[in-house]
Amino acid sequence: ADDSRIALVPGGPHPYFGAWAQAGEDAARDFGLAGADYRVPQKWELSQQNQLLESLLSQGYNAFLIFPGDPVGSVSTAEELSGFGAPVMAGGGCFKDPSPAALCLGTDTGASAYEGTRKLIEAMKAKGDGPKRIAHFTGFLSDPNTQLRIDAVNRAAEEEGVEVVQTIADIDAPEAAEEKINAYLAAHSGDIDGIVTTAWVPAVAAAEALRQMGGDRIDMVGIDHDEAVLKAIKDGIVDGTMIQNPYGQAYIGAYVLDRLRSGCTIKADAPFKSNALTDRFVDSGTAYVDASNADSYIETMRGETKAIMDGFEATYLDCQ
Amino acid sequence: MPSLTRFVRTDWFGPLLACIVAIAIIQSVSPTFLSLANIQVLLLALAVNALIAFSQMIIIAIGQMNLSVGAIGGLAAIAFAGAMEVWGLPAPLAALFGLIIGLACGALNGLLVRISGMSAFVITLATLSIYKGVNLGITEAQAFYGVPQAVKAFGSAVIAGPVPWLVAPTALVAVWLWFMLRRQPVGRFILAVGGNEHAAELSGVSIARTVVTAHAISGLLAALAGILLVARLGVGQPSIGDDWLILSFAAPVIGGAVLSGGSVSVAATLLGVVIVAIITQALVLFSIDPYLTQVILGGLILAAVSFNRLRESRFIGRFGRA
Amino acid sequence: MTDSASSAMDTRPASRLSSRSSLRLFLLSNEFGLLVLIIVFAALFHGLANGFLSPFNLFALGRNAAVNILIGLSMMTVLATGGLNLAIGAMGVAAAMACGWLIEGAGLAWPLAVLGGLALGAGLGVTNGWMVVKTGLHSFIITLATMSIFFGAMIFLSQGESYRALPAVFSDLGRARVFTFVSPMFLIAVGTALVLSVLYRYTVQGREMLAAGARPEAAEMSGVRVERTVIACHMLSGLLAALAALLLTARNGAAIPSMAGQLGQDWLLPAFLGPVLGGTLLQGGKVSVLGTCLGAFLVTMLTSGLLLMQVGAFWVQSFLGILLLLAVMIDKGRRSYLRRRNLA
Amino acid sequence: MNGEAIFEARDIVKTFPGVKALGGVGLSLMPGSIHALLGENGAGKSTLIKVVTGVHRPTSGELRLDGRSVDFGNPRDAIAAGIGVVHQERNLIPRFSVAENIHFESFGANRFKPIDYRRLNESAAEWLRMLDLDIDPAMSVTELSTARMQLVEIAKALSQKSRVLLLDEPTASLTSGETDTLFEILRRLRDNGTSLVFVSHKLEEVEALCDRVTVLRDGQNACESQSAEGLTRKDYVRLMIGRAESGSGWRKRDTRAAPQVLGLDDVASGLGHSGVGLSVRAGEIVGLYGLVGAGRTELARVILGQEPVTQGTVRIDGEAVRVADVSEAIHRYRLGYVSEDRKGEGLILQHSVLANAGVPIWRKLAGRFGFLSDATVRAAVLPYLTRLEVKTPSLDQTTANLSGGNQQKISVAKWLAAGVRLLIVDEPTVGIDIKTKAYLHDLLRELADGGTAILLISSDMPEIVALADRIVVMDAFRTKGSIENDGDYTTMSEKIMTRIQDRTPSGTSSGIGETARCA
Ligand SMILES: Nc1ncnc2c1ncn2[C@@H]1O[C@H](COP(=O)(O)OP(=O)(O)OP(=O)(O)O)[C@@H](O)[C@H]1O
Ligand SMILES: Nc1ncnc2c1ncn2[C@@H]1O[C@H](COP(=O)(O)OP(=O)(O)OP(=O)(O)O)[C@@H](O)[C@H]1O
Ligand SMILES: [Mg+2]
Ligand SMILES: [Mg+2]
Repeated sequence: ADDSRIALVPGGPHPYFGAWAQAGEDAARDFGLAGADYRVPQKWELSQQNQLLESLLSQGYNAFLIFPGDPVGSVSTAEELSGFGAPVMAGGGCFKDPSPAALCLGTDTGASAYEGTRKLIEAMKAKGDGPKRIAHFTGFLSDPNTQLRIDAVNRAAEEEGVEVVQTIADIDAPEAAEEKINAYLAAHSGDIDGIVTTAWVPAVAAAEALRQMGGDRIDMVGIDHDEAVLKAIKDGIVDGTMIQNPYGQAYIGAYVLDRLRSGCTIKADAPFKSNALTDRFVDSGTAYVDASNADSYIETMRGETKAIMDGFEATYLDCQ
Repeated sequence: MPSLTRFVRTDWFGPLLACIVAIAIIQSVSPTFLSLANIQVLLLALAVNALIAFSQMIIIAIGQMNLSVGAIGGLAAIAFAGAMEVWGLPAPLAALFGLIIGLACGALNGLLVRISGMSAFVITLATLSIYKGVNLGITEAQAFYGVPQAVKAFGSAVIAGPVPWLVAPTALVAVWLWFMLRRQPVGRFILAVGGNEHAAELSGVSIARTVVTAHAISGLLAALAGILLVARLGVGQPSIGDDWLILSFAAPVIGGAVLSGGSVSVAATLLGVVIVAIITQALVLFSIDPYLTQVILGGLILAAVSFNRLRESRFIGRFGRA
Repeated sequence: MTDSASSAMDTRPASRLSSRSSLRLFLLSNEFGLLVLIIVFAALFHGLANGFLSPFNLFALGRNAAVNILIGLSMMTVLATGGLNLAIGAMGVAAAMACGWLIEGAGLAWPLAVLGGLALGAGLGVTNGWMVVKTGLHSFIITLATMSIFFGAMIFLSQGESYRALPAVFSDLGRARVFTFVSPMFLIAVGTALVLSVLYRYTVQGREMLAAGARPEAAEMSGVRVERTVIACHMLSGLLAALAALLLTARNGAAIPSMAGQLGQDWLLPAFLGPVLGGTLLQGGKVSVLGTCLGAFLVTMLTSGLLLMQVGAFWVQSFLGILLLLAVMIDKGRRSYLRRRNLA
Repeated sequence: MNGEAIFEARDIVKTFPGVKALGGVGLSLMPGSIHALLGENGAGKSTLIKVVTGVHRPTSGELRLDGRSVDFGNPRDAIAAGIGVVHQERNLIPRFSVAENIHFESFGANRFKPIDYRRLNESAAEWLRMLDLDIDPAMSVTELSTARMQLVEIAKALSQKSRVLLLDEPTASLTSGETDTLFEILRRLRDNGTSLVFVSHKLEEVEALCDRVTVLRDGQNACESQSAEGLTRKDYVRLMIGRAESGSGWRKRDTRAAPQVLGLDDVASGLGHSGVGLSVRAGEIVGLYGLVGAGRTELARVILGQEPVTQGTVRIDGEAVRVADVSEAIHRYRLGYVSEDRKGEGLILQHSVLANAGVPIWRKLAGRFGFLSDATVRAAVLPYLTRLEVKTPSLDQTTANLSGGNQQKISVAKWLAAGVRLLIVDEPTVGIDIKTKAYLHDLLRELADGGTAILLISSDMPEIVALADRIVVMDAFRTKGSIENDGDYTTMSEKIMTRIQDRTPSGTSSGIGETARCA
C-alpha cells in the first residue's frame, strides 16, 4: 500500500546485491508502495548494518528486508525493529531461529553448494573413470554459512566417492583469493581434477586462474553470476556456476512485506522448507548455468521469480 | 672479519637470513615449493605487494602513517578499468589516468597534513573514507569488466622462465626508490625529516615540500599497485585495496623499518614482502586445516621476526660493534 | 606557602595570570574543541534531518558510542606506552566467546562467566605485553601476530558457532533505556572512562604508565619498573577490549565470532579514531580519557547524522570523510584564532 | 646608530604562550669581532639566537643585515643570508653520516642531482681535521658521544663559511683541550672578518675570547653591545645577576666517624670495569674525577643495578647486596642518580615540571591503593624547586619549554625531594649559570651536612675541588686511589693528574687500599 516504506538492506557493498536496487524500484511501481529503497551499509560490518537499520527506523521506514550481516548477531536488531511494529524478513541469507523474521527468502546455501558439487562431479566423471579429487575455495570462516557450505561439499563428495583434498577459506578479498588460489594451483594442480567455489570472489579468481593456466583437465563449478565467471563458462574454461536469484529476493520480499503490513499473516501451516538456520525458509531459486544457458540465465531466473510470486499469497499468506 | 661484520650489520641481512631459512625448511618438506610455476606465482604476488609496501614505506620514512594506501589503490584501479570500459581509453592512457589520480590523492593527503597541522594518521583516515566513498559511489560496488585482452595478457605473460612481466614495473620502482633514498637529495630530505624533523628544518629543508612529495610518491605507488592488480585479476573490482593496510605496514616493519621514521630500507622491505608471501604460500602448500590457518600464520610471523631479532643480538654481540 | 613559593617560581609579572591562563589552556584544548564540534554538528543535524534528537535515535547513538568509546579506550591504554595494539578486536571477540562458552558449555552463572571473559581479555593482554617486553620487538608486529593467533584459536575452538542461549540480562542490558533515551551501556562506558581518568590522574600506577610511555629510559632511572608497567598497560587494554566485546554481546544478544569482523579488524579504525582525535599522542606518554570519549562520540554522531540525512547510499563514506576533515579544520581554525587573539 | 654593524637586532620582543621570553632587546654585531652573549639560565639568550636565525619569528622588532631590514621566515632564509649557528641543543640527523650532516645544507641546489659521497667525505674530513677530530666521516652520527656530536655541529657551522656565526654554549660538553682548539679556530675566523656570537656560562672562556659583550637579564638588555675592554668577571656577574657573586667555597668537613653508606670492593662489571674500589660515608662528598670516557657514568649504572656486577662486592650500609634493578636501588636502598643525559634519561621533556619533579617519590607519597593527588606532590617538591629558583610560568609548564639550565635544575631538584641516602650526581652543572651553580654547590654541601652521602661525578676540576671531601680518580674503567681534598686547586689538580698519568696497573690493590684507608 502507499504507506509502506520498505528498506532493502544488504550486508554491505557487494556486487551480488546489484539487482536489489532495480527490484525495489520495480516493486514500488508494481505494488504502489511509498518506497522500496535499497540502502547499503558503508562497509561489510555487522555494526555498520545495525547502525544503518536503527537510523532507517528513525527515518520512518516501516518494513525491512535484510540480508543478515550475521545470522545470529543480526537477530537482536531485527527484534528491535519488529518491536516498533515493522515487519522484518530475511533476504538472500537467513536469520537463525528463533528470530522475528516472518520468513527467509533466500538461497539455501548448503543445498546450492551440494548441487554445485554434484554437477562438478558429473562433469569430472564424464571425462573418464578413476578416483577423482577436488579442491574447495570459500569465504570467511567467521560467517556460519561458510561451515554449511564446507559440510555440503564434503557430503556430496563423500556420496560420490570423491575426495576433497583441500579447503581454502578466508579468501573473500580479491588479492588474497588471487594469491592463494594461484599458489595452490602452481603447486598442486596435478593433484586435483576439479574445483568447486562457494563464494563470489574465489569463483572469479579461480576462473581467471584456470584461464591463465590453459588446458581443460581441471573442471570447475563456481557460484553467482559475475561476468568473468559467465564468460569463462562460455569460453569453455569453467563448467558451470550456481546462479542465485537476488532480483527475485528483493522483488518478492518487497511484495511480501507490503502484504504483511496490510494485515496479512503467515499461514500457520505454510509449507516452509527447513535449512540449517531456519524452519521458515522459502527457496528463492537456484539454477545451474552452463554453456548451454549462460546467455539466457536471466530469463531462467525471471521465470523462477514469477513462479514463486504467483502462488505466494495462496501458499504462505493468510489475508482476510 | 670486517667484510662479514659489515654484511651482518646491514639492515637487510636479518630478513634475508629469515627468508633463506624459511625457504630451506619449506623446500625440504615440500619439494614442489621451488618449482618454476611456484616461483612465478611468488613473483606475481611480490610484484603487487612490494608496491603496496613501498607506498607505506615512504610515509614511514617521514615518520607518518598513510591509512589511505588501499583506498587510493582501489580508486586508481577502478579509474583505470573504468576509463577503458566506459570511455574506451587505450590502456596506456587509462593507466596514466589512474596514476595521476593516485598522485593527486597522495599530494592532497600531504597538503592537508601540512595545512591542518594534524597528524597524518587522522588526515589519511578521513581521506581513506573519502576515496573509498568515491570508489563506491562511482561503481555502486559493481566491478568494471571491460579490461582489454592485452592488459590481461600483460598480467600473466612472462619475460623469461618464471619471471612475469608484472615484476618489471616493480623492479624499476624498487631501483628508483633505492637510488632516491640513498643518493638523491629528495630522498635524503625525506629520511632527514623522518629522523629529526626539527634538525632537518634547521638545516634548511622545506618540511612542507618534503612531506607533500613523500605523500605524492606514496599515492603514485599505491595507484601503480592497483593498476597492476587489475591487469592481474582481469577485472576492476571496487574491493581492491580493502585489505592492504595491514600488509603495507607488516612488510616494512618485518624488514626492520622504524615506525617513528628516518630508517627504512628498500631491500629489507622487499624481503619483508617475500617473507609474508612465503608464509602465505606455505600455508596453502601444507594443506593446513582452514580453521588453524590463522593461528599458524600468526605463529610464523612471530617466528620470522623473532629469528631476525635473535640474529641481531647474537651476531652483533659476537662480532662487536666497530 | 604556596603563595611565597609561586612568587619565587616566576619572577616575571607577565606570567602570573594562572587562572586566566588555565582557562585559556582549556579553551585551546582538544577536549573543548571536540565539545564545540559535537554541539555544532548536533545542531546542524537537528536542523537538517528529521528525528536526530528523537529518543530512539539518541538511545541508539549512545549505545553505539558506548562500544566505540570502550574500543577507543582500549587502544588508548597501549598508545600511552608509545606502542599500539592491533589485536584489540581479536582479544575482545575471544573474551566474549569465552564468556558465551562458560555460560552455555560450562554452565556457569553469568556473573562468573562475565568475570571469566574479562579475565581472559586481561590475560591475552598480559601475553601481548610480556612478549613486547621480552622480545623488544615493536608492539605493532607482536600484536599483528597475536591478532591472527587469538582470532584463529577462537575460530578453531568455536568452529565459527555462536553462543546464543545467554541469560536475559544480556539482551536486557542491550535494550533497556534509562529516562527513555539513555542506554545503560553508555553509562557503563562513561563509568569506565571515569575510572580510567582517576587512574591516570590520581594513582601512582597511572602516572607511571605515562612516564614509562613518554620516556622509558628516564622513567627507569627514576625508579619506575618500566617492563611491568608496559605489561600492565597491555593488560588494561585487553580488559577494556573484553568489556567492549561483552557490551556488544549484550547489544547483539549473542556472542558471535564475526562481531568484530575478520580477525577483529573492524575495530581497528574506531580504536584509533577516538584517541587520536581526542589528543592522545601516538608517540606515547600523553593520553586524554575525556578526549577519547568525545572523539569516539563525535564520530559515532557524524555517522548517525549522515545516515539520517540520507545522503546517496554509496556516498556516505565520502561525506563522513569530508565531515571529519571539516571538523579537523574547524578545530584548527579555532585554535589559531584563540592563539592570535591571546598573544596579540 | 652604528654604521659599521654587519647585523643588528632592534627591540626584539618574543612571547610564548604565557611567557615573555624577550622584552625588547637589541644586539649589534661588528665584523671581525667575537661578541659574548651572557645571562642567567632563562634570560633569553637562546631565544634571541633563534630569532636571529629564523627559527622563531619575533613578535615585534626588527632585524637588519648590512643596514637593510630583513625578515627570516624560516631557517633557510637565514642560512641563505650567510648566518650560521650552532644551537644549544643537538640537532643532528640520526643515522646519517657525519659527512652528510656537515654538508646537509648544500644539497638544496638540485633535489635530483645524485650526491657524490666520496667528495662529501673528503671535504668533511678536512673540517674534522681542522677541529682535531679523529673520526671517519662516513660513520653514523648516532654512534658518537655527545661531545663529538657537538664538534660535528661546529664543523657543520664552520663549513658554511658564514659571515655571522652564532655559537650557543658550544663548549658545554667539551674538554679543555677541545675547547682550546675551538678557540684557536674562532680567533682565526674573527681575524678573517667573520662576526661571531659566543654564549657560555664559563666566564673564564668569555674573558679569554670575547671583545664585545651583551648581557641579558630576564629578557631585557642589562647591557647592549659594549666593548669588553676593561670589564672583568665581577662586572659580568653584576650585570647578569644584579649583584656580586656569592656562595661559599670549599670548607673542611670531617666525616671520618660516620658510617659507610656505599662501599665497592674490587668490583668488576660486564661493562669492562675491573678492580674498582670506592667508599662513601654518610655526610661525605666524594668526587669521582676522570677524563671523558673513563667509565664513571657506567660505574653509576653498575651501582644502580642496571648493569651486572661480575666480581667483587657492593656494600650498602656495610651489608653486601646485589641490586636487582634501578627501581630496587631507589625504593629499597634509597639511592638516587642525577643523570648527565638530561634529555635522554634525566627528564621526561614532554611532561610538566610537576610530573618530572615527583616521579621518584610518587610511591612514597601515595596513599592506599596508590592514590595520589597533585597537591600532595606539589607540597613535597615545591620547596626544592623554589630553593633552586626554577624559573617557570607554572608547575604545569611542559619541561621542554624551559631553558636548558632550568631543566637541569629540575633534574637535580627531583632527587633532593626524594630524600635519598646516597645521591650520585653526574655532571650536575653543565649548562648551569654561575648563580645557580653556586646555589647548587651550597645545596649539595647542605645535603651532605644533613647526612646524605654524595658521589659527585664531574669533569669540571674546579667544581670537584670546591666540593669534594675526597677525590677518587678513575681512568680506563679502573679506580686509581683516592686523595684527601685540601681545597687548594693548584696542588689538587696536580695530584689528580699524576694519578691519571700513573699507568701502572694498580687496579685491585689500589681498590683495596682505597677502602682500607677509609675504614
Ligand atoms: N618554545 C617555548 N615555549 C615556551 N617558553 C619558551 C620556549 N622557548 C623558551 N621559552 C622560555 O623563554 C625563556 C628564555 O629561554 P632561553 O632558552 O632563551 O634561555 P637561555 O638564556 O638560553 O637560558 P640557558 O642559559 O638556560 O640556556 C625561558 O623562560 C623559557 O622557559
Ligand atoms: N666509541 C664510542 N662510541 C659510542 N659511544 C661511546 C664511545 N666511547 C664512549 N662512548 C660513550 O661516551 C660516554 C663516555 O663514557 P663513560 O660515560 O663511561 O665515561 P665518563 O667517565 O662517565 O665520561 P663522561 O665525562 O662523558 O661522563 C659513554 O656514555 C659511552 O657510551
Ligand atoms: Mg640557552
Ligand atoms: Mg659520564
